[in-house]
Amino acid sequence: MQKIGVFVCWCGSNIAATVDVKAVAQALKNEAGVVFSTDYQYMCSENGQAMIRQAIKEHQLTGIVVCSCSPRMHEATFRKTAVSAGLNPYMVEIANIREQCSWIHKDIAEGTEKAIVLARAAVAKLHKNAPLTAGTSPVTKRALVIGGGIAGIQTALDVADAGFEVDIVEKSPTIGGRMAQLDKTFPTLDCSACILTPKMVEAAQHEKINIISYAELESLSGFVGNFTATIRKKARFIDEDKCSGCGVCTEKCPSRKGLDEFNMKLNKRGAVYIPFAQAIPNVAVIDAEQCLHFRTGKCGLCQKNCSAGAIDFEQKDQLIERKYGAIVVATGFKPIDASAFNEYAYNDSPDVVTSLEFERIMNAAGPTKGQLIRPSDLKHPHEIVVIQCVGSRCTEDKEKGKPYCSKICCMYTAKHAMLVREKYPDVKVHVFYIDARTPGKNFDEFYRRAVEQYDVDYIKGMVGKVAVEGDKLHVQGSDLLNGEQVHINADMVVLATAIEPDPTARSLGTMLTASMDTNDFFTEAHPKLRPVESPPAGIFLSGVAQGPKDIPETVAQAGAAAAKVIGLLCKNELTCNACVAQTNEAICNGCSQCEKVCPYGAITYEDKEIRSPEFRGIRRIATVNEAICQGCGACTVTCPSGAMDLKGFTNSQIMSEVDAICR
Amino acid sequence: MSMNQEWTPKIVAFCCNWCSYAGADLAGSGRMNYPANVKIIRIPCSCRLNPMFVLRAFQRGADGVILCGCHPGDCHYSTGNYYARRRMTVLFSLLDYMGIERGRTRVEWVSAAEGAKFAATMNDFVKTITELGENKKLGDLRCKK
Amino acid sequence: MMKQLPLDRLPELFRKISEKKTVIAPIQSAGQVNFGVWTEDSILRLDALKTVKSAKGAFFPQVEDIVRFRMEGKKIDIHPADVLTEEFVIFGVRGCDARSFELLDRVFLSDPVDPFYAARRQHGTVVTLACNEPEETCFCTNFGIDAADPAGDVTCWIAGDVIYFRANTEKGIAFTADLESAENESPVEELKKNITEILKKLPFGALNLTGFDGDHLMERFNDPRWSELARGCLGCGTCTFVCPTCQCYDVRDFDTGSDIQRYRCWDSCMFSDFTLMAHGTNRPTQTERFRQRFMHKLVYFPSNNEGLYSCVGCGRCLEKCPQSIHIINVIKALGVNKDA
Amino acid sequence: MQEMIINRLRELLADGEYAGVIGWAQGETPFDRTPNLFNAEGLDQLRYDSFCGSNLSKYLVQQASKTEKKIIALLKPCDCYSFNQLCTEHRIDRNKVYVIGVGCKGKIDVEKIRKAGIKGITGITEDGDLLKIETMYGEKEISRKDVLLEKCLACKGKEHKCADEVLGESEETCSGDKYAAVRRLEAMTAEERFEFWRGELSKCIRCNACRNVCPACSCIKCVFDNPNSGVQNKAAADDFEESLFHIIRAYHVAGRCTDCGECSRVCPQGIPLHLLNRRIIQDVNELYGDYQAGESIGQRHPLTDFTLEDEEPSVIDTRGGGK
Repeated sequence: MQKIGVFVCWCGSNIAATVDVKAVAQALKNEAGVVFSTDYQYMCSENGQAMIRQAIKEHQLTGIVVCSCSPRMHEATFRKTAVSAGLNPYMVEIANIREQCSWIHKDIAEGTEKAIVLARAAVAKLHKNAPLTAGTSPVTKRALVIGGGIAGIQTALDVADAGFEVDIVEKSPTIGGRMAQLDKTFPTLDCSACILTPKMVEAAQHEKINIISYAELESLSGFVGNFTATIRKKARFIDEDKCSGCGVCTEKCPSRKGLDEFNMKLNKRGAVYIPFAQAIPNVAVIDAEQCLHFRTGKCGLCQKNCSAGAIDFEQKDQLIERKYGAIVVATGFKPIDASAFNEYAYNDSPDVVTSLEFERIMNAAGPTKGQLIRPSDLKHPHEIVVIQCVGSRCTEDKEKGKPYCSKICCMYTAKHAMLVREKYPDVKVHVFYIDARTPGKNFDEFYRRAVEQYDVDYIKGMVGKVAVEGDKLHVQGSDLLNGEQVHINADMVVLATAIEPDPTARSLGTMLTASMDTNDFFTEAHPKLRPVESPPAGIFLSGVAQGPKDIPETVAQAGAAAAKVIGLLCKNELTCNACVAQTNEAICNGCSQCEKVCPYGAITYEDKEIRSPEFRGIRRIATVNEAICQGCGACTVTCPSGAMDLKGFTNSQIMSEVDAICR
Repeated sequence: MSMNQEWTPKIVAFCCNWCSYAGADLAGSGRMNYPANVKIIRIPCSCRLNPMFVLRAFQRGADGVILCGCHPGDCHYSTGNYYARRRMTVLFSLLDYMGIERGRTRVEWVSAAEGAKFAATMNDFVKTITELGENKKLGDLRCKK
Repeated sequence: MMKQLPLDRLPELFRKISEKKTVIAPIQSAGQVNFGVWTEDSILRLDALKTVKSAKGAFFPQVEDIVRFRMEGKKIDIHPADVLTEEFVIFGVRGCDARSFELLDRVFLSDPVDPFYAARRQHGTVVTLACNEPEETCFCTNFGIDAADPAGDVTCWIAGDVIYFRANTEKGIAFTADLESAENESPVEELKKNITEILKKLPFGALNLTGFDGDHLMERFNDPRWSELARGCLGCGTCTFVCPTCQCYDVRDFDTGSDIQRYRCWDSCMFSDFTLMAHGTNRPTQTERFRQRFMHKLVYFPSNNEGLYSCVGCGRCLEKCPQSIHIINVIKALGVNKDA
Repeated sequence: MQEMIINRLRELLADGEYAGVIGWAQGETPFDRTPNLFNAEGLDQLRYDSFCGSNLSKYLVQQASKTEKKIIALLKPCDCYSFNQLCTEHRIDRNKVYVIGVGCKGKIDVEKIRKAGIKGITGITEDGDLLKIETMYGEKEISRKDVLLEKCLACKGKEHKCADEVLGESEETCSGDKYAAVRRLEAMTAEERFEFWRGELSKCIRCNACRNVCPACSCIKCVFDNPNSGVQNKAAADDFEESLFHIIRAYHVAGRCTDCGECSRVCPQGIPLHLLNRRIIQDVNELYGDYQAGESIGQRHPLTDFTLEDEEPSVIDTRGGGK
């Protein structure tokens, strides 16, 4: 019979408020096998853990049950405590009497009774626990960063600086991501390219960083420390090694109808193009849909004029398979499709632009070479209206808008207003806003300068309609502070649209088995305590892929993700999950049903000598590779005879929990 | 729990460790109430639920058994919930075929971010089971004393 | 002196008896005829020669609680199950099943007496019924059982549409007390003669059982043909669970959550875990288990019970064995009349 | 047909390449057939006629592994599916068995003859579709079609799915829709279905014949015999335990049951156990696409497979069957 110690935590008042912890400790005293039962304000605290160590030694406990918060919080803590007292870490069970009991039941009697049942279930399970030791698996000392924006670049640099190889996989022809499209950055109004391109160059020249551009992750298998990724490098039809980036081909290309994605499709580009001047790799790419050679088989001017002979129409997609120890998701974001907001006449007038389009118009390398002119008649606007929260904080219509606040629009709108007012004092700028959310360092001061120093007209209220009237845009909105309707005949309207994750995020999440929330942002392992890790071990999050954030936060998170990756890659081997499947060779039928359901291919078969009362001789037996098995348990259910069981969650453990709960 | 006491439904919820158990925790930290008759058993994945556990729960006096797992496509083990989905469909079909009330068993996909959905599901399930009444068809009389 | 009763007033008789005693009779439910408690809407099937499960269930049920333990902290209190106290009548028992009660008595009533079985035997009145139409699988004639005049507290005959009773014991007399006496017993005599005629036509009516006794134990045990006979055997327990004379049982504990229920249940020597003790070396192959079953019926039991065979020739195992392997194969293969 | 088989077997067994043949032997009564292993000398004992209803494929799991030499097996078309399923599960080594597909025109169920009121059967002779039955109570006759085995009414066709060689003609004896009984049950209300199964399963005497004969139920140690499984029990001490045994058995063979009908054939209490498995087969076919277990060796059965678009388990609440 086991000697079990039960420790009921008050968790300050979180548990003690709605569960009579003394009664729970008392009730557990006369449970079979329980030799010690006590309660304490903070079991997870230092002296709480000391109490456990003391009890283990004093009563020679063979197992402990801690009735406290969720095992997802402190199971590891209490396991370490057990180890420090010489007890096997898997002889510890947690009864979740906070999140799943005290916090959700008001009535003390009800809460106490449930806590007792949950505690009994944990004791019942502990009776069937057996000490387990975890195996180890090797670590591939290379990281994979998916996405080449500032988040991906920063993470790659930090990891590479620690001496580990990093591959950056970027979907578009060049790294740089969303930040490369920006003109200035808040709150310091640094030129975005000036602070980004050095990092891009550093990444390109770093001997530990390998940039795989114009490529996407095709498939992924394996587990932390032992991922095998297959990357599809799309055909550029240009040989990267030969192309010097001279750009001759881009000038010679007759097909001019391609829309320049980099400039948010405000202008056209050739079929062969280099996205922007500081592109890394500074190599052209051919857009097969626009290229006349692909459409009609003729032309080929670029090939004729390319002195380096880099054009290669026969180039095919390339599948690269490499092993990685850790994976960082840095897939960034894109603004939502503003065409859904026709009340702002986005589809009716080219002068209604999104903030990112406006950013390109303001940018010296943009379609208007930095001149603030209206896309419709290229005239200089005198009155601009900016509308905040277009599609953000929009709860009633899920398809059109996003329920969350996109966080960065208040700041970049203040930036736009300041830049316009500072460069063109004659232009009047009105900003319709709900709340000006500028909480960062020097953020509010920046916003105050826009209001006071550049007297940008901030109107607290929403815009009802924007109507095209002649060459003016009749903006009709409300001013809640003065309680009146506002009509402005503006020359341009800028929509500060919401941002959403990159469209490839959802499929990538499925491939990585990383959980995602309903808005397709990657869900972090824990909102407060593990913001840069994804639940599956070895997958880390960097940048807006995890949620809306600005550049300073992105870079901070990129560094944090890098630190986690370095923490993982610096280990020579990883301790595996101890709760893995195990075969009872005496009764295994060798029928290979389990192998078919194993997602990791951890089960193989071999002929073994079996000595059991039922059978003596050679038989086909399933064996589990403990390094690959992740302990999901799918095999234990397809095994009809129960020969395959899962250590830590065995059939008898779960059944005794069911018995205790239903008693 | 002797017979004369007024019957209260006894529900066993099997929650997968990565999504629905985290969803339950989120419902907890969000203080979203659901009845205390629901007791949660943590299993590594919804594919760990063996139909024998469901039958064991009913034998021992449970009135309703619900399996919560990650949304198909989100499973931490990539394919676990796909298998669980087929297994539970076959099991529920068998129980329905033998005349067991349909509402007694249920599968619900709850992600780690859906605390509200978890609480709502549990409230709804307890309501369904309360309407169905005590489990008389699939219980072991000896466990009722 | 015989008593008689028109067959169609039998339900009336049952209703009267049911006021004081439970009536168990062969009734049909879900397409099969088994002994069950008679109620108003039961379908009485006295015409069915054999029930699937034998009548022994009335005295030695398949599952029976023995004792219940309840743990209060460190104290254990024990509640032995109470023995049967109500009276009951088991009606329509055939001659072969009636004989099986005698065989079971030798096991359960010998020292130490089994209280549960003893109580049931004491409170049970056995009303046997002659077999009007014995079937080809019957071979009770080999064991000195007269299907035309079966033993029991009361013996009945159904001749035409009248049922005749003859009380053989006090219980029998009590049972037939207020029945009208039968003046003309000739239909019974005539029925007995017919039955005896039919019994002569039984294909396995006259087997030669010499060689099956204690003295030839080792010859039978070491006979090489056991593995040949047992090859087709599935090791299921059908033959043992339909057999009226199988008396082996296993004792099991069931944890109900609040207490421990110890019960006994029929066990089958054909099962792979029969008599599996701690060291795990019970009979390893189906040949040994198969041999144990028939050696017990035809050799071990007779050698301990003055030559009384533990088989009553009811033929249930002949009908119900999925692969048609049964005691007749063994008797013919290993007995003296190998050529018969 | 029997002589043809015996002669062919004599040829095959002549050169000693095969350890023996698994077939049916004459039991005590003229219509009893007992599975047995024959060598060349014992071939005259071998019988093959309308009474050889049992499915021999499960014997090969033990017999085929015992000898070095190959073994010959006589398999009817419906037995072949079980053979393939056992080969898929590596319980039989396919190249250690030489399969002779024997022709089958439907097998006779003696229990049905008895149920038709014919008692004291001492001999049965076939004359076309008519069976002449000698009994202790005179000559009786009955039409062959009315007393076929339950499994023959759901015959899966006359093609042998795994035969190395076929001897004799086969005929499909399927009579209409084999899921008719399942649909009748589904049309009942939940209460009626519960009463139906309580009535049937309460007859169960836990003799394990259905488990021990079932080719899909071939575990080395069954959960019901294993003290550590948590469901070990030897007798149904309570209504629940009666259902527990059959629900778990039906679930364990789900996706692997070839609907060979042996469980219903051997049940001493005549419980229509095949209706449980047939319901699951019908569900699997409707929800996941037609699947016949044992169609070929190496299949992936539906419960070890999935598609992204599978129905949710709640589909059961809305599909057929009374509320």
